Amino acid sequence: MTMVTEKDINEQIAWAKINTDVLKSMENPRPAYWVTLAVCIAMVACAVLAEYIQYTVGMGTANLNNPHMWDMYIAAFVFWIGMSHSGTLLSAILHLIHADWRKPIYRFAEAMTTFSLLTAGIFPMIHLGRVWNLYWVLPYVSDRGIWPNFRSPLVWDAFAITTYLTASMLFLFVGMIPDLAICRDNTTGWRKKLYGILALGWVGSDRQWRHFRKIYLLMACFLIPLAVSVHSIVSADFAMSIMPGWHITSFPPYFVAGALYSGCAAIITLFILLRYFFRFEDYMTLPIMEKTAKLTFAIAMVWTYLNLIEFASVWYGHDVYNKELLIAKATGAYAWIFWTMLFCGSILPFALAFRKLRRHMPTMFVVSLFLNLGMFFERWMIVAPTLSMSQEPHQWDIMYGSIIEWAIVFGSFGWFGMLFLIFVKVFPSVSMYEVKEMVFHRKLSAGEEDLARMTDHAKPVTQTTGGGGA
Amino acid sequence: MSGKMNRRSFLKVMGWSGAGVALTGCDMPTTVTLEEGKEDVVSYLMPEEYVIPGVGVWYASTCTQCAAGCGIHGRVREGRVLKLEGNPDAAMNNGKLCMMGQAGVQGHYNPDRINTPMMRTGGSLTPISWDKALGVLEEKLGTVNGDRFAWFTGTISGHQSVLLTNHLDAMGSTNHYAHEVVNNAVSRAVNQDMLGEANPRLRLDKAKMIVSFGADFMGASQSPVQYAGQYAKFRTNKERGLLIQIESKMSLTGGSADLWLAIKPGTEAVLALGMANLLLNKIKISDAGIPADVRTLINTYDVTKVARVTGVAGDRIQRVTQLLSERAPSLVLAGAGVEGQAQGYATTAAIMMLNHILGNVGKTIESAGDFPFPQLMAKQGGTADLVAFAKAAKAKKLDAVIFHGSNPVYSAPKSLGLTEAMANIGFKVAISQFPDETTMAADLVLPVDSYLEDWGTQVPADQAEANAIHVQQPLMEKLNAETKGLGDILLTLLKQRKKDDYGQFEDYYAYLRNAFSAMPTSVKNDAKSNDEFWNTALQTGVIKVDAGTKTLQSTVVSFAAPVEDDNAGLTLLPSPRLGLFDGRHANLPWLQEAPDQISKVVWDSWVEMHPDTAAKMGIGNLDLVEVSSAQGSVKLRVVLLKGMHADAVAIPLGQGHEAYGRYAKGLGVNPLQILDATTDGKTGELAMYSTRVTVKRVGPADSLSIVRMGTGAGDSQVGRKLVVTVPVEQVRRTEGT
Amino acid sequence: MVVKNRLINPGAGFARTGLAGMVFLVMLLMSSMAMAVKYDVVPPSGTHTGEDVPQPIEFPHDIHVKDNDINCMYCHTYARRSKVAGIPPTSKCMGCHKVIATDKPRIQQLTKYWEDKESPPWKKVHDVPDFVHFTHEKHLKTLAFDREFPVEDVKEICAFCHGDVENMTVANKVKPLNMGFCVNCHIANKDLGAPGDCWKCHK
Amino acid sequence: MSLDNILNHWSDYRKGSEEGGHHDYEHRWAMAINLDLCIGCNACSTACYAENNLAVVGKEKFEKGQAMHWMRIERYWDQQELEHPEQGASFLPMMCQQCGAATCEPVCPVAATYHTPDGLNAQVYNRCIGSRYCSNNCPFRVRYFNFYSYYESSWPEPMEQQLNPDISVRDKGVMEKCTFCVQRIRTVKDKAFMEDRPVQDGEVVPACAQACPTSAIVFGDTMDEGSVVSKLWKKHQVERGVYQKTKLAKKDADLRGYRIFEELNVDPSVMYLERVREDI
Repeated sequence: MTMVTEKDINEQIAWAKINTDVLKSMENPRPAYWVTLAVCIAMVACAVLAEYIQYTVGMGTANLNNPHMWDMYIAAFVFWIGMSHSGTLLSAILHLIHADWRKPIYRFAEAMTTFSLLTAGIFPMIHLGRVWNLYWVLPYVSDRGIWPNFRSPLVWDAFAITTYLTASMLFLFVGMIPDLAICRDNTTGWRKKLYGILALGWVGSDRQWRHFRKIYLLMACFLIPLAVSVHSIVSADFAMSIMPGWHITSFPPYFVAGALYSGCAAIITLFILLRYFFRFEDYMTLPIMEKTAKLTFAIAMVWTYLNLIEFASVWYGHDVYNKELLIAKATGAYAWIFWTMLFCGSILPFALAFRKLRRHMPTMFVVSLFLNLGMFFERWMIVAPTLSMSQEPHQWDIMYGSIIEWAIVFGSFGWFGMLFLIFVKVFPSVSMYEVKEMVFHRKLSAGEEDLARMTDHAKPVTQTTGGGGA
Repeated sequence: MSGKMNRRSFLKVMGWSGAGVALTGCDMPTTVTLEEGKEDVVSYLMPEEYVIPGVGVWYASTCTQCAAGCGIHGRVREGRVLKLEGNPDAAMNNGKLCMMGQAGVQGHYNPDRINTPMMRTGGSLTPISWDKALGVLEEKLGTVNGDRFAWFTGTISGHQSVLLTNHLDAMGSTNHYAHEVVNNAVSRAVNQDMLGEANPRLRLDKAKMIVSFGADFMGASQSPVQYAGQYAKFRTNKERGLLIQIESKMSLTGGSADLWLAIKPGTEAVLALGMANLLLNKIKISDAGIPADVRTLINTYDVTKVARVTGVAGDRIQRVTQLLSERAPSLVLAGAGVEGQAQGYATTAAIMMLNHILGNVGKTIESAGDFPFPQLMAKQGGTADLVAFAKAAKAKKLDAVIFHGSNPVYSAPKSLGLTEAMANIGFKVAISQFPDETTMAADLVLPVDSYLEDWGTQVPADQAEANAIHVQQPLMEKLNAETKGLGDILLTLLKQRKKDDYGQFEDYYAYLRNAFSAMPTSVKNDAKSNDEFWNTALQTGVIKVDAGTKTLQSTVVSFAAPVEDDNAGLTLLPSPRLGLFDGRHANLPWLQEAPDQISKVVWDSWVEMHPDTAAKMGIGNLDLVEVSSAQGSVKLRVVLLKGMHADAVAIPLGQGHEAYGRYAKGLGVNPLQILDATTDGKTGELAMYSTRVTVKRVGPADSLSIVRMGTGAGDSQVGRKLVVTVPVEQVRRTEGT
Repeated sequence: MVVKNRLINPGAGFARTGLAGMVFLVMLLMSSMAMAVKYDVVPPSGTHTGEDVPQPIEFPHDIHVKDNDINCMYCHTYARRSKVAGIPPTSKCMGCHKVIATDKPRIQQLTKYWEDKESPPWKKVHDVPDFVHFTHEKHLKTLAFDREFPVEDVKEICAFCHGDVENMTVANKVKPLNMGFCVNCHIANKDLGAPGDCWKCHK
Repeated sequence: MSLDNILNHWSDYRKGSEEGGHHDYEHRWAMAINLDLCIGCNACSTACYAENNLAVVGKEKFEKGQAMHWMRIERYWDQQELEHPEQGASFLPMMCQQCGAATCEPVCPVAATYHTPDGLNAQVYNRCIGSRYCSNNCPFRVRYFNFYSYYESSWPEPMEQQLNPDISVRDKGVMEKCTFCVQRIRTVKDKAFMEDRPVQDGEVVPACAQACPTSAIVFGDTMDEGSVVSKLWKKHQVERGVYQKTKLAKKDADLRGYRIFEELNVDPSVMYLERVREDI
């Protein structure tokens, strides 16, 4: 297939303009930004109310019951943990394999990682019967001489998630330091102070850059196994049990693939949103979108393949309960969810195979939402049907959540959205120094070595407002 | 009387509250931090030596949750009764106790108990003092004409029964109505006529085979625990007993049958006659003792005809009859579904005749002997008394009635017109523990002690091999000082009439002590003194009584031929259930929450139908339907069960209370309300199982409206090895016969 | 071999802290040897400053125990037979105080309760949460009777958890009686059969 | 479950897990339930409510599946193809099976459920944080969660006076389950300890076994060779421990004893005896 190679980014873009554009994003986004933020905050308010009721009255308000001790909260937990993987994928994995098209979009992907982890971390608390004793899962020295049960995957979860959260927050922060310095240099008042503190005295000296590169690379190397292990451990919550539909060997890779998948889908969604909110058309370009979409498509196929493996191993295996459950999933009360999940997860991504659709933002937006819906259903299909139809038929039941449960799960999207939107407004959501680097490298490889012009940014951009007619 | 002082002194204190259960175990962090000096510890004043705080002590008493009168042990700690268990010294229940007995503590601690006397003033019941209540009682009963006064009770026995009879005598009245919804009155009449004893001793444990025509002997029967114990022996005998249950609605007992046969309701007599025909004419068993008219009647019922009428397959009938002839001794039983037919007496007689033919009398049906204290024996209730009472009330023949232990306003069918007729009774007194329907209709309400606070004796009607008087003693101090024991109230009433005879007894306790002392030495065994006899009786809870031995003589009585009824309608079976029983336990949350044994419904009423019948009427599972009889209709949900005959619908008893406290009120419907007032001609008992109804679908299924336990997988084991059924031959091989 | 107390680490007891320093170790050994003559029990450690609990009658433990040398179990008679030690029944008080010290105001107070057939509303001082099922009788058996500890000195055993009641009037809580207090003593006295099973105390 | 403990006894743990437990047991309490005698009457279940302070949840919560019946009687209809269930109903008393290799134990994050030296599956209410993982991993689904606080609603005054002080009342957020009436076991063991003697067979009787009108439930210690329950297990060739080929192949496959979900290798402590029916 012959195709005109389109440029990922216009390498003629001036470094100064990069600064101006990105800094401008922190000032005046389109009104849609404020609307979205307001919606998100409203959702969080509803969820807080619902959680208050659940906390005071009891977990029963979520319609949890004897077979369904876990339900949507755990599905949402897995979903958000999964979501967090894309940031690591984009920033760390692609960084290591030198895929430099990641540069304009990795910052918000990393932010997504952090905030989806912060969202995920709330769910174990929401769903705990006695949340005020949550700290008992952590090993701390106590007079009583009792420790958590190190055999429990939930304890592993606690370790894995806190570690991953710390690491990804650090990674995000470290990667932002040069940009924070730019912000510091271009703001006034309390913002200048804030960025000044966060920039840790960055002046861009050679020595600083040298250390920066090293630490960034090291952290990227550290983060990748961590990310893979986190979702493997989350999958162990299920795989370590003896329940049909949970006790499946292929769960760790399946979960990791699912995680990357939903993460990529979410990146597409946020890509489009940010591009619109902040008028980032110059940076979040169509070719980059195309590359992201292709990546997503590839992961979708991996996920589909792992699904098929799971089905086949259940089908040809000896576990009658497992097989019975698989059939029940496909034909029983949850069949519509099962098939929606397969459609959204395995059929719909073929839309990403078409160049025309890949380049059509509204389509991509809708498709990415459906991909994520499919992935949410996938998590729910892992958690609930197993409990509905486990070994003991007397306790079989059909589960549909309560309004409280729905409110809290929807609220988690609001919570994530709120944190994310505030972040992209307060911090540069496009990595200025990396984009500059990208432009420079592109130019370099294109043979345009007009370094003099490239580096012409003697005058710092002090005026960050104006432009765009907003 | 120092013994009494000591005996009671331990009850005076409520004990060690610090060891009680005040706080919940696990809770918000704030309540775990303890502060010194916030909790009271109450010390004993003068405890008995065996009373140790923190250690439970078991006391013997007697259960009154149903008329069976099982012996119980109550665990008492820090002055509170916590748990009831069967009394191993009571031969009839042998240390076991059914769910209703277990839930007795909830009646005792019920939050809806009446705690003060009340009198109707200006249309509503208002609290008054005991002095005033007793004054009113004395005044009203003093003016009433003897034959216009009546007692209305449930089954009553022991010394309370003696006092009650004496009170009636003192009033110059003979009107004692004893009413029980779950009764065996028809069987008693048949037994009296055929065997000369109303309550012969059934020996299920000696039978090799039982054919039960709707007798739910392990469920809502006269003595469920006793018969369940016998059933266990019947099953574990060297030759495992064979249980065949023939009924129109699967009962709890039917659930355990080796063969459960559905029979068209009202045709049991035909089947019994057909089986007799086979036994006499085909298997050639001697027809000695069978009157000629019955013999002729039997000959008209050949298998083909019987199979057509009853809906039971001919080969099944032949096989069952064959087995009956082979496995002697056997036992044939008739249950409520048989007794409660319009021809109840005839049907029951036809069934009991099979025992005669098979020679079971004297083997599995034994004489209960002559109980040496006839005055203490149970006055067993039935529905004939309810009918008679309603008639008398309608005819304005009653001016004053005292109600106790029965709830006629709830359990009388509307067709009897009792609710309206109650207005004809000038003065209605309810001696009652709970605000049930009858109590709420009374003019004077006297709060009575629970059976765990009261003294008394019970003489079970269905005695085990060892006859006994069961002793009831308070297991704890009264929860509320304002309640009085039944015996005390009776004694007060008697004192009002016959001061000279009863003035010597300070209270019912003193009366009982006196009565025990007056008992013949034969029952006192080796007791050296009256005190020792008393203490032993309290400790064991039973007084063993030798009733002697007697041999039963069996005669077959003539009975009317079954009416050929080709009416194709549905018959309503108001089936009692072990649990709520006849509705008296609807206020005990444990029993409301315990699923019905067969349909697994909780907290509700429902109508059971066979799926085929329902399908013909376009009714699906859990649909809302209207069940209508000539007397009215009720709306409730359908539960489809295959353990039903196609021509029968069953509505379990127990719900549909309009009063009776927070747990009972407003739940479900009361099928008794829509029954016809048909009675059995011979005994006058209500024919409760003969009402024809129509069923109409009025609303769709709604999962929220009826709650059943564990129906997710459609009541199927889905291929799991959960309950495995094996043929008896295999067990004979591995475990020996 | 039956290994009890699997759930509690046998090494974390009192003795191991002695390894911290030679002097301390020697002191510890000496003190524990001194105790070993009499005890071979490691008493629990920990202190607590209890609030003053006003009682309906200001009962003087010191007069009874120290001055008159009355055994704890004489009044708290249920301790060796039940999980609770129990407040003595009023009849027991009156057994002596019908004749002894009848002129004292506190005794007159008591007599009034007795005559009214009421029990004084004593306040609980030593309390554990209701999900903790402590048993006095087993502790007494293990710590005193089984080791043929002189019964007249049983107050020294009681003092493990109740402190120096001998010198108090109204009893005060002077030991923390929290889980750490219990657990550490159980660990230290593992050889005496102190169980490490959660379900011994919580159920 | 301290770290030291794990490190010191690691090899024991590993070895123990293979055998289905990690204790040198003092007792191994077990049951044998004769399904041929079970008539499904609910006496055991109600006795359990009375003994163990079980909350009554009411109709709505029961409908939601939040009932607290530790001992539930499952009723199955076999022969579903027939017009009538001619062999009656199949009743199955189901309670915590006190598995030797319990799946609930390893998953509890705070070790609130663990194996006692009595061979029991302990549930320490005050340690439980309510993650509900144990219930999810229980193939018998016999763990019940306090979805609400039932103290006020279930025991209105004066009903709270009936509560058994020997066992904690659970508040919301805590998992609970059948304990084989541990308070009764403890009382008997304490008594035996005070009298310096071993526990006798038949001394410990849980509320359900005590109540059962047909004596279908037998309870005892399988480590006591002379106990009735030991003899029954032996007679029916049901052995402790997890699945091994030799164990599954009973000498006489027609013997009635079996354990539910034997193939899951959880080593339940409850042996059921098959229901018997005579074909007519």
